[in-house]
Amino acid sequence: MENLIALLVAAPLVGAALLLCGGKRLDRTGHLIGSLFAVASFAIGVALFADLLGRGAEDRTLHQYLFSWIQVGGFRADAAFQLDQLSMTFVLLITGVGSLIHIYSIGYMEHDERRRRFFGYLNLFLAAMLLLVLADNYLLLYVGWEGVGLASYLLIGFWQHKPSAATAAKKAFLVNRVGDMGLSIAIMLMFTTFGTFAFGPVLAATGETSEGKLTAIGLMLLLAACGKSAQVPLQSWLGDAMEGPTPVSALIHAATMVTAGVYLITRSGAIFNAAPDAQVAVVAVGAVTLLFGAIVGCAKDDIKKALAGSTMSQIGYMILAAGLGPIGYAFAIMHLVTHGFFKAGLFLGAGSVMHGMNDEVDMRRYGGLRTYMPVTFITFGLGYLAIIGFPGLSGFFSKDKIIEAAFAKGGTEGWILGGAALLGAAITAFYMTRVMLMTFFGEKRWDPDTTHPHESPKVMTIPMIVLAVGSVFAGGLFSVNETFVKWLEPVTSFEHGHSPVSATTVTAATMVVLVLGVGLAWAMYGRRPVPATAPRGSLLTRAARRDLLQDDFNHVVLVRGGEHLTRTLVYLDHSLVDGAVNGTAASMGGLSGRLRKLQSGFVRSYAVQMLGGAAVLIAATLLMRGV
Amino acid sequence: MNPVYYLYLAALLFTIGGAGVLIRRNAIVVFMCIELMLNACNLAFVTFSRMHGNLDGQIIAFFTMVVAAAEVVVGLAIIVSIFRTRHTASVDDASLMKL
Amino acid sequence: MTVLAAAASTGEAVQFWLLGIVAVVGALCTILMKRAVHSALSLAGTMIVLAVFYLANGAYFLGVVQIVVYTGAIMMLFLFVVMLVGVTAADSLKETLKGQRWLAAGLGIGFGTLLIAGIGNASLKQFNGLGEANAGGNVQGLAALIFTKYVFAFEVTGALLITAVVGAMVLTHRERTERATSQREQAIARVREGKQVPPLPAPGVYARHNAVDIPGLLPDGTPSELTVNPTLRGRGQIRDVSRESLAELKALEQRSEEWLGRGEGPEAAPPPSGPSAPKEHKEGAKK
Amino acid sequence: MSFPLLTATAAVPAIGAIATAAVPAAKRTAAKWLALAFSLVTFALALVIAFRFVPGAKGPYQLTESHAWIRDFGVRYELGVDGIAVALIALTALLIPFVILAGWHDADPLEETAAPDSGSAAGNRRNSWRPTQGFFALILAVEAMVILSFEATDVFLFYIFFEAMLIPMYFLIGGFGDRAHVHGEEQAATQRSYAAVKFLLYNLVGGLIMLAAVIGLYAVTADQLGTGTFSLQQIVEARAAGKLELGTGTERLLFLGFFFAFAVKAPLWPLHTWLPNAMGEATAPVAVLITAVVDKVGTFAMLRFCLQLFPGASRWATPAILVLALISIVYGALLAVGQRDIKRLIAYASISHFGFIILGIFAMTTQGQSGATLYMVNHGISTAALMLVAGFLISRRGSRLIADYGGVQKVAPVLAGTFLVGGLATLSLPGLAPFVSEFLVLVGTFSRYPVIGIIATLGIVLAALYVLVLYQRTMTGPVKAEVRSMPDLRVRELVVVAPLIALLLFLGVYPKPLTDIVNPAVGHTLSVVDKKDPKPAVQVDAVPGGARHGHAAPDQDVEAAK
Repeated sequence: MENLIALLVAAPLVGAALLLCGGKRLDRTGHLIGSLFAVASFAIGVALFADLLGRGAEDRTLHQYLFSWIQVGGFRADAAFQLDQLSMTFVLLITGVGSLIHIYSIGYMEHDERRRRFFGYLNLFLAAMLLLVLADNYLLLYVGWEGVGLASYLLIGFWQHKPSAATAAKKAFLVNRVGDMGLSIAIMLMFTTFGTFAFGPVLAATGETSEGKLTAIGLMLLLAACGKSAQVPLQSWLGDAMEGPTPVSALIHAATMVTAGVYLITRSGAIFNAAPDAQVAVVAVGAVTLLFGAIVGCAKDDIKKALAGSTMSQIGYMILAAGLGPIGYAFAIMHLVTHGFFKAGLFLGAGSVMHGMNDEVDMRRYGGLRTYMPVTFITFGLGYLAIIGFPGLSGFFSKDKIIEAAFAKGGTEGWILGGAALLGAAITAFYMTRVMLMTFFGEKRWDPDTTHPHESPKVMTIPMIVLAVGSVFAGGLFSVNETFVKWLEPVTSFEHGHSPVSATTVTAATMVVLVLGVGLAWAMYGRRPVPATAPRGSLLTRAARRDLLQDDFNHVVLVRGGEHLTRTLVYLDHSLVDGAVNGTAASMGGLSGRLRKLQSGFVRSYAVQMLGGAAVLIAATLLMRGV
Repeated sequence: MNPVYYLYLAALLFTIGGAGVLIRRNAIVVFMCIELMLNACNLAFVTFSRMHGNLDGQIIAFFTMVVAAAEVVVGLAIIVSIFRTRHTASVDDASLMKL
Repeated sequence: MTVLAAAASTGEAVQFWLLGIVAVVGALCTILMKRAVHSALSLAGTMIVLAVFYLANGAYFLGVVQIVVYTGAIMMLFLFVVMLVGVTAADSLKETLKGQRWLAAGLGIGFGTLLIAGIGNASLKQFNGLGEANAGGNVQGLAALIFTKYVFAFEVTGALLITAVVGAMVLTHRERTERATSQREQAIARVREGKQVPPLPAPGVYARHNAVDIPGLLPDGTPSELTVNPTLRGRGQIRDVSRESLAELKALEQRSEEWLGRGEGPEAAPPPSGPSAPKEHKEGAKK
Repeated sequence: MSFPLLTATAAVPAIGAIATAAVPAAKRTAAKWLALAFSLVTFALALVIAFRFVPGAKGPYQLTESHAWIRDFGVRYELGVDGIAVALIALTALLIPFVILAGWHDADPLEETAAPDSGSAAGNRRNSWRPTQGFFALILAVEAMVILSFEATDVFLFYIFFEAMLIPMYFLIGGFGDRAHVHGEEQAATQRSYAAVKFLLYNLVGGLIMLAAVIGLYAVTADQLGTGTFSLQQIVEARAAGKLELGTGTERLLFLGFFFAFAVKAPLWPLHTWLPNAMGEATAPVAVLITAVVDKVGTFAMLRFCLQLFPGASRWATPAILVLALISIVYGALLAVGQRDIKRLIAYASISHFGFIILGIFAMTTQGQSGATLYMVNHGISTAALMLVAGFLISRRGSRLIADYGGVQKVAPVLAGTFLVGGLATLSLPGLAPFVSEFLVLVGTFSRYPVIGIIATLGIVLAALYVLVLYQRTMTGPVKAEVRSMPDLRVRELVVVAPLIALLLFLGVYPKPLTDIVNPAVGHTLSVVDKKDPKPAVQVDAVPGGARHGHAAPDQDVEAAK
């Protein structure tokens, strides 16, 4: 059974190879091939899942050794896979949601002449992402890690003729690279500390080394996670990443890739457990980001960017949970999965809306669409309810648990984190309600002559429906007598947090803030009409519209500074380093030019020189003989 | 008196000849100065052969004379042909030897 | 003979000091005389003195060769060339190259002092004269050496001399590329060019002179270059007498005027040949 | 004695050079095919070497040949290869055919670029100023000399080829420019000759200093061993046996003499400024020749000669060299970001990469040096891919300025794709070959000098920056009017690029063949320098679970760790 693991990765890889090298002859069938391979790998995933369920909880860890990849001295990296409950969860999420989005894209990208390429990239992404979650050592994980980065680069910049898209893609890749730096340094640290960087030995040996080293490793891993999962301070790329086609945003920048950071931290749980300081950093990042993202989400009028903000904040929740240690890992993953469902659904919904509104993204140009695209409305609505944590829907379960766990951290820290989480929930409710209202309710703010809103074709709606179903029931399913937690426990050693406040209180509080948020949003956007052009807004609003000025900071400090630095360096290289050399050359030339004058051509001046030479020789000989 | 004085005389003549080569522009005179220098050398050789009490020095002087004769013949021929073409015997006018 | 002795005798010393001075003076004259001829002559003098010194140093053969070959042959060759190039083509001793003379003087003096210093502190104490070397006769000794030890060099010098001779011939011999033009042709050419058809005018004025270096005068009394040999012209050796001849002409007219007693008249300035005719005629009348 | 394989491998291209040069002017195309054939034969021979070579066999060198040459000075014609040399010879022999193919039309007379391959004698006579035959002959000559300098185990012999290489390179750089003239032919010509002369002077100065050191080495050996020798192996053994004892001062001086030459050749900051000019002015294939083949001799020689002849001095100089390498990495990358000329950008990128190579060599760890060797190979391939595609691009538009391009991706997707892959290889994306080597170098450095390792990782980010900026400015965005009619890659060009990319992928996924060859050699070098890998803080007993089943710890890394 282990041998299927490789196939899991291979299938989409083959698809990508076919589609990208296949050439024009595959233009007509490319999308089908791509979807086929995605579904195939999903099927394999299901088969493996069944196999795992068949086994006892303890031996649910499969290994597949392919070949020795790099082997130099003590440095040994294998191409080997490890499939355990954690990976399995991701595999199902990735391939499942991935397949759905492939199918959705068939319709969404119908009119794009480069559709084949698009599916090729999607397959490439699937392969890389699966490699990421299936790797059995950090270096192989790193391969997948950068692979998904590449795929996201290609997909964000898919419409390359738009400079904005190209720039966004470049930005995403660069910011990710900063994160990757962290990951590679972490790997090096592991190598120097443990002499290996395979999950098994490293995580087993955390006890034997100093906490300082572990903290360093942890922080580096956190840096990596920040890059990939768009956490503060490396979050700036996610908003721009919305330049990509909507299915991409749904798959990569909502459901799967951006959650890789959570996977990394959860996977390295043993390290973090042994390094409390690193954990503090993690939860801090998580808490800050969940508020940051939420605030940004409130201010955006571009529907996708609003959703991007929300993604950021939801991942903030997960990171927060992951930072809490064993009491949080399971819930982090759980929220990750549920979020995968409803956020993907929301994005697909947004995509469907744009599809019907000829690619208008400004929510202020929407309004009253519920009658025009009912399916989209319903699925989107369900996703909305799920994300704000409406009781009974999946978001409710996962997020609620996280908030609980945050309180359970204990002490003032617990209170702060819990408070932040609660606040986040409130804001979430607010901005999601805002999105909902501005899009589907209220009066039409679009020009009926030019735009004719219509429901999307089946091939697009069906995936949305599936995801909606998932976002409704997944949470419940998982939390029925803690199925999910038990399932993950062998990997992420679960322990119950002892919250100072009882679970019911937390739930009640969540409900309260939920109602508050919704109510406020309704008061602002439901009762009175929404202006078609954005009002100037408060200082905070304006800051939030600009991603809380983080981009401006980057621009001024990094971009400008970098430009000046390079320009000066180029100048110096020419004038100083090169100038020195050329200077010597020039002086030589001048000297020879002067010497040249001795060649007057007059025999007698030559004769003088000869006589002088002779005199010198005689003098020399005399001196030699010690006169 | 000590035959070394012949050497001093030779040195003196040699120097005078050299100076002449340097300051005269007329090629013929320059040649004469060269001859003067050669003769100075010969004198030195002869004196040396007397010092060492063997004839090798004189032999050298003899060869020097032969070579000098040959040199003069060719040199003067050159001067003549130069004079024919350029109507001058000044060495400064033959200054094409520069870059 | 004294020169065979290791150390030289007083007689030789006297001879050295006298002739040495002569030699140095000759050398100086060689480089300082304006005219090449004078240089050549003074150089010859120096060489003869050197010949004497060779003899004094026991190099009899060389002494003779010095006189015969150098003073006799080479210097004569020099003189020939000087003649060819022009005896009087005196080159001014004015220096053209900047600082050349000072450099030359400085270097010369420095060089000389160095040489003399070198000789001075060379340990040249012991002298074994040519006594035994010249025992079998100087020439025989030389011959023995030349034809045994230095025979190869000797052969080479032979080759060198041959080469030199050939070279000299090649250098000086002028190849005639076209047939020499006959007088007739030259005459025709002259006529065709239309310049100076008759022979060149003769030098001399009024037959007072017949020296070749005095140009004839044109009717207006200016000298005509054409009448003098181009070589003299080239050497600038033309004696120009036109001025005094003109003065004489004036005086002559004066006299004829007063002799005729007519101070003025329309024909106050008759052609030069004019007054002479009546004089003849008058003298003729006296008889 | 057996068949002199090494000599043959070098002789074939040499003969090829002569043969190609001898082809009559009219038969231009024939000359091209001839050169290609010879280069392919060379490649075949290199493969034979690679297979005849037994990794981890006794003795540092294999396939050795040794004949007395200049007895009076103990100069011997000594050839021999270790794993490193084998890898680099293979690289050279592999790249040359592609270089020839890529430069197929670079040396055609200008008129005939319209109708290529029509070798009309008239056309040739009219512009005999860039004879095609010469171009390919020179390339083959360079190949021969490079291969010989990889094979030579006699210091003097090596020096000869190390220097002789300059002559053909000089003519290749000065004689054949790409047709992207910003300011017309004359200025291009002047810039070319400037670049060529600069290349020559830099390398000559380096070489002369090295010559002095070589002679010094001979003097020392003659003084102490009685008979002077240039033989690397003899000297190393003599030192090991304690018969040869260079004084500290002498050893350092000699080391500096050698290192300077190699540092110029493999441009190390601040001796790098010749490279951008040379690569910028030369045609793309020649640029590949410079950076992918010729410069490797420098880094290779550091490994083979600097370290093995002067271990003590190497250890002494390590800190300074590491710092210089670090500067090269960051500095080169930053300048690459600042360039406006595609080829110069790639040149500065190469400077940054050479920084990595030197870093790995002087980190004195197994990972570092194996990584550096792999890096030489991988960098050769990746830069070749990138530079050649860039060359195709430039030849289409007739300009080297990045600003003149835009939206090429839309017009020529295949070209853009290959360019992107080359770029990704340059920024060492995992899954492509350069990643393996770069990571090894970083780990190797980090395990001994953590701070330097961390700063070096900055290079990763900067690399991404300049590559992506280049790609974005040239390939994406709205289509510029001048590139609208740009044709996509032709078959010949595809034949050039595709194998390189395939190789990049293969070596990225399965570098084992390379590492197996290289590791023992590196082990030997380290044992000469006598440095051991730092042991990890925690000794993790052999790995639990099935993760490792299927391979025992090979003995080679035990010996490498010695």
